[in-house]
Amino acid sequence: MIQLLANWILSFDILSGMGNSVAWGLSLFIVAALIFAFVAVNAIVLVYIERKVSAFMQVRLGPMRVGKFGTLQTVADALKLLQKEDIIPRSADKVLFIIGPWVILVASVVTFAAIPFSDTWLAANMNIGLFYVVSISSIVVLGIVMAGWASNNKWSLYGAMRSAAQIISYEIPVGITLIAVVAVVGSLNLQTIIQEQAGTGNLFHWIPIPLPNWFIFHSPFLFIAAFVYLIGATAEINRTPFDIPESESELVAGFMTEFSGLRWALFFLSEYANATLVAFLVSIVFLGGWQSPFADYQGTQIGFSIITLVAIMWTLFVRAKTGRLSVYPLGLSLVITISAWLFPGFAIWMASPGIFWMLMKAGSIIFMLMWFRWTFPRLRVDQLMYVSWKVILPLSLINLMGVAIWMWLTGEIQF
Amino acid sequence: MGRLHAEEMVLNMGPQHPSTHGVLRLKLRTDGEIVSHIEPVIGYLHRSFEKHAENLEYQMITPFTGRCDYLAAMGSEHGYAMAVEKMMAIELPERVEYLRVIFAELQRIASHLVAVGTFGLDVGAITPFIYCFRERELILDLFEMASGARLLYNYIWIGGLAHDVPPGFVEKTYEFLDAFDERVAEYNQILTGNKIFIERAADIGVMTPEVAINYGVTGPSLRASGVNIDIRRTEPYSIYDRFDFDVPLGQGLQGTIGDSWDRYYVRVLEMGESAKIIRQALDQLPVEGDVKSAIPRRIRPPKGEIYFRSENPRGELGYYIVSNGKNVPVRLKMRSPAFSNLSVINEIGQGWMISDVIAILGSLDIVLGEIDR
Amino acid sequence: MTEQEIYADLSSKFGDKVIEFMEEGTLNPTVVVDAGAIAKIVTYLKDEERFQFDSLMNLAGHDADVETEFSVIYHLVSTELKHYITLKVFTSRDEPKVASIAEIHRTADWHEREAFDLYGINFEGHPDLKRILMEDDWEGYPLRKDYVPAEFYRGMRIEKVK
Amino acid sequence: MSYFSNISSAITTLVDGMKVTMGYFVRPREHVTLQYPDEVWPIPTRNIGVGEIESYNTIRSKLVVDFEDCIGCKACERACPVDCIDIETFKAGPDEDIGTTKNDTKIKLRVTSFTIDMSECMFCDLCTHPCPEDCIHMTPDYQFISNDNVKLDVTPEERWRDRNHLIYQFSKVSPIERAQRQAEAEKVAAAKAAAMEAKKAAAEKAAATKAAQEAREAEQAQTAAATPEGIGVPIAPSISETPVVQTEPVPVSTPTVESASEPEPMEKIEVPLETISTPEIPEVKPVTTETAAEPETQTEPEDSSKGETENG
Repeated sequence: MIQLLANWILSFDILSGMGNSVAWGLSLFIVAALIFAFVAVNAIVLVYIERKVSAFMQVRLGPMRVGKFGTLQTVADALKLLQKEDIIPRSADKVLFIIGPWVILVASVVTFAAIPFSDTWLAANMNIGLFYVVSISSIVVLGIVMAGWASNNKWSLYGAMRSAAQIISYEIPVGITLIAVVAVVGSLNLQTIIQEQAGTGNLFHWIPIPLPNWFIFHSPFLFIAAFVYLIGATAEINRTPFDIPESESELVAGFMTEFSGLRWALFFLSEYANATLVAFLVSIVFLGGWQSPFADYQGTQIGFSIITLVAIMWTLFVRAKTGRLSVYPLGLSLVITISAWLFPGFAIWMASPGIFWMLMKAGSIIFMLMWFRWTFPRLRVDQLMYVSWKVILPLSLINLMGVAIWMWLTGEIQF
Repeated sequence: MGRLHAEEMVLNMGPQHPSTHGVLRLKLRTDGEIVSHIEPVIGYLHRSFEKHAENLEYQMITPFTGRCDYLAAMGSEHGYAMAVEKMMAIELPERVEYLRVIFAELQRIASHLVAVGTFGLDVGAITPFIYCFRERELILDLFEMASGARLLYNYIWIGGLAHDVPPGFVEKTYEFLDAFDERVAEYNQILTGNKIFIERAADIGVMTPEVAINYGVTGPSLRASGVNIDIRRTEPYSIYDRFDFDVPLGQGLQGTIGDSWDRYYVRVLEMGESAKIIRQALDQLPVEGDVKSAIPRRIRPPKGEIYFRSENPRGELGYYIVSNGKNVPVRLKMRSPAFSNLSVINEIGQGWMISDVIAILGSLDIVLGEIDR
Repeated sequence: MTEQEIYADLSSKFGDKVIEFMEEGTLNPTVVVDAGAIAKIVTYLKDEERFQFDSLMNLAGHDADVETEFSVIYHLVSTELKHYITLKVFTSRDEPKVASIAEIHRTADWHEREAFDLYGINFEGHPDLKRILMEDDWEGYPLRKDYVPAEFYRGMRIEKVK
Repeated sequence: MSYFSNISSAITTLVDGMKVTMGYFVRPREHVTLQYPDEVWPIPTRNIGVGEIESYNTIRSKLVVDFEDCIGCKACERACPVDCIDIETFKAGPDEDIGTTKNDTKIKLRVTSFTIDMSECMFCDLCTHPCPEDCIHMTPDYQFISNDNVKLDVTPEERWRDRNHLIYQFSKVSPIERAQRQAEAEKVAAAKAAAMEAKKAAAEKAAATKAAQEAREAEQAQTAAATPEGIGVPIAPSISETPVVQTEPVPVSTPTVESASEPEPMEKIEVPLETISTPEIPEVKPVTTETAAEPETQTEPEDSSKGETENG
């Protein structure tokens, strides 16, 4: 993308005077700014969505005052955070206290360089993209430990220590789970991983249900692996039920206790950046990235019709069981289906790959994360370790072996 | 190799801490995450209730009793009113007794809803808390209908009630009860049966019956240890002997008898039993009766003293009142249940992790207002 | 077992340490005992098979008047046999001291601290006798009838309501 | 084996819980939020039959006195546990007709000031019951915020007491008359004090301080009374039921002067009985389906659509 941008800049007559390297540097800067802007806007939007989602799950309304339906609430909150007093405790380690949040933010922003938003929207097409993302994102723990230690607060220290233990423990199962996918593709390049998932095929290779060629439907092992990865990643980004580093009912706010104003906002920013990153990774690795789930426009129409049928049946089932009527999912799917049948252009657009599908998939994963967060209690430290070392890790190892055997059975690889 | 030199760290939990249910301070001696000693420091909410009471006439004390246990103000008022009535040997109209029981039991449900919800909050589940408060608001609506206040009622007076209930109250209460069972099922679905919740609460902070009795733990926390003591049953006051209800005991369904999960679940079951009592009381409620007929013009209990105890949502609420025949008590001591219930925390919380101490504290269901009085 | 029987048993066992039996002027029949012997009596009541007073419901300090002695009232209950007894001890105003029962009934631990806090009654043998509700450096004992409300605390003026 | 059963029970119970939250997520209309200034809590109204005040509301918020009916018996002052009511009366002359209450009780005492300190009130409702004329009662007016009666020259002494101007003073007499009466009372008190001084040498000191204090008060009151005359505002001794921010002792009381010269702000904060008896609730919105009012009374489109949704 950077090279494309540089070429595009050089194609203008006025700008062609600048050398190739200058143009390249300029476009590098532009792309970096774009990614940062994406992360910032993304956080603001996600905070709003999270507040609304949590509110609806908790029979509330959420923000309603600033802007229509409270849409500008998070913008107002961000502005408020910017102008809040920046407090550095007297006995804090000033240097670490200042750079800690920035380390976290930088570590979570630079990972987006390797994320392909679509077939062309990609900052850096690395052949070790997956490895890069996984390794850079674990730098976050350094920043957390810095922040926790520098605060000179016992609660912060507890939070930082818990966080370090947690993130390092969950790196391993997450890494192994990703290796299972890498074993299928044979490449660490994220673009290649996505391109491998093009087209339609049978569910689990043999069951004759036509489904996209995504890796989640590749084999039962990768199906489990997707959830294993989701759980491990939830733990890595410190979200409920694994949010023990900042568990607000125990450690006040964990490593963020002493931070205020802009610095605190940076934590928030990186938290949502990390959540987005995880969602992107899940959709890239298991859900086909920017590939459309539908092969062609007829596929779109039929697919949506099936979804609507399922929605109708589900609604009737719920109505019969609890006597309550939930019209929103049904209405939404009906509207989309009808428009897919009425406007072939819409159906064709839905069937074509692009950034829309990437965002949709990532969005649903983020919704899952929110759903977890507003439903579950929080685990204890030792239970967290138990889940990591005794459940997730064996499961991911079994998955790795199972995928290898599966590929041998299906004839994808031969010995 | 020399031994690694390690020290215990003293951790100040509170007075400003999200999970201490008020302004409680716990001095924790910790070794890593493990807590080796807990020293509760209380008194941050001390409002000298007993000193006030020595300077106020009997009927003026009633609003202050509600302010002690502000989550169960009706229960506090009920206990106080009954103590003074017993001293003065006042016979109450039937309707008053029934209405009092209805309100005390509604208050028990409301208080347990807070206990259940905040326990969920302590272990990290935020949503059940909101659901519980939604139902609590419905109960507070009923209270508001009857007394005009939502939290501190001053409704149960010595010798009667402040007013009769308005028309439509009984129907509205039935309505609430009909919807309530379904809601309890919902809590069980989202919280009680949740595996993470069970892991966090079961087997944590086991309180043996001996420890519970020796520390004076009462109420649901005692019954969770398997001790069948409910003052409504063992020493029936008011008209509790007319109702058919069970006393839920801790059975160790998910772990050991007397663990945090049992303390939680006993409260969930007690809500159902209270609903049962309210239903019976509403069925039997006499239509006629002046609720103010027995209120004495002058409240001057004869010279003497009394210790009267009643079952509040948190446990045994006792009033020790000494009268010298004047309209002001010489001494009024409130034996608040949470005061004794909190004192056990060092015994059952030692050796657990910080997260568990929070869970244990949440399962004891303390209200700092009545601990500090 | 009635309070009368318990009193008879106690007075035969402890002799003049058990001072009198009060039924007049109280709704809870009370045995007045010696302040020094309360720990022994409570232990006896707890351990004896016939009594099994294993639970201390309440412990209250009391100051009737500026002239009289302080008293401490113990309300005991047996969770097994479901009977009650109220014990009362008197202690002098100048040097109030009562034997502590905090090691026998752990309930008494905080209740005795409270009585110490509000009345200044010294419970001898209490493991950690310090103020519980008031500040550690509060002067005076607020529930004594001759207590004069403080005007200042650490230089902060305490506002009086009318 | 318990290892696997643990994992499976974890999955099933967690999914169970997720069903509940998702169930509410897809039914966002079941929310219980009340958007406060736009939607107001439905206040239960009813007549509990206190005297002749019909539809006396049980919601206990602001304490208000129907001042014309007050006979100055001070029953409420005595009943108040926190002493938030302060009544000042003096005896009417033998042939002086002050009027009667609505219960046709002849008023024998002229009430110079009736002060309710809402910052101290604890809403216990104990004062309303002993009132023989049923003239003091609690109203559902829970919004105490107001821009009126802002008193700026609050001394640090008064500040802790005068929290957000919550002291309401009712008075039947003008400040001038009140000051005169106070001066009279002071004279009587001074005479008494002098008598006592002569009588009891031991109590000399205490009496002197008391007299001095009262003299000071009277002096201040006189200055307060002098100010309106100075700026020429005519104040007839008429019944004015004006809650005035009042902190004792009365210094040169600017809000009194302002409210006397400008009647508009007085109108705003006046709490006449009519507005109490018919409380207007702009929007009554049911909180949940359980507390929903009768659908007939609900004319709001949002509510009717809600009913439709529920009916299927």
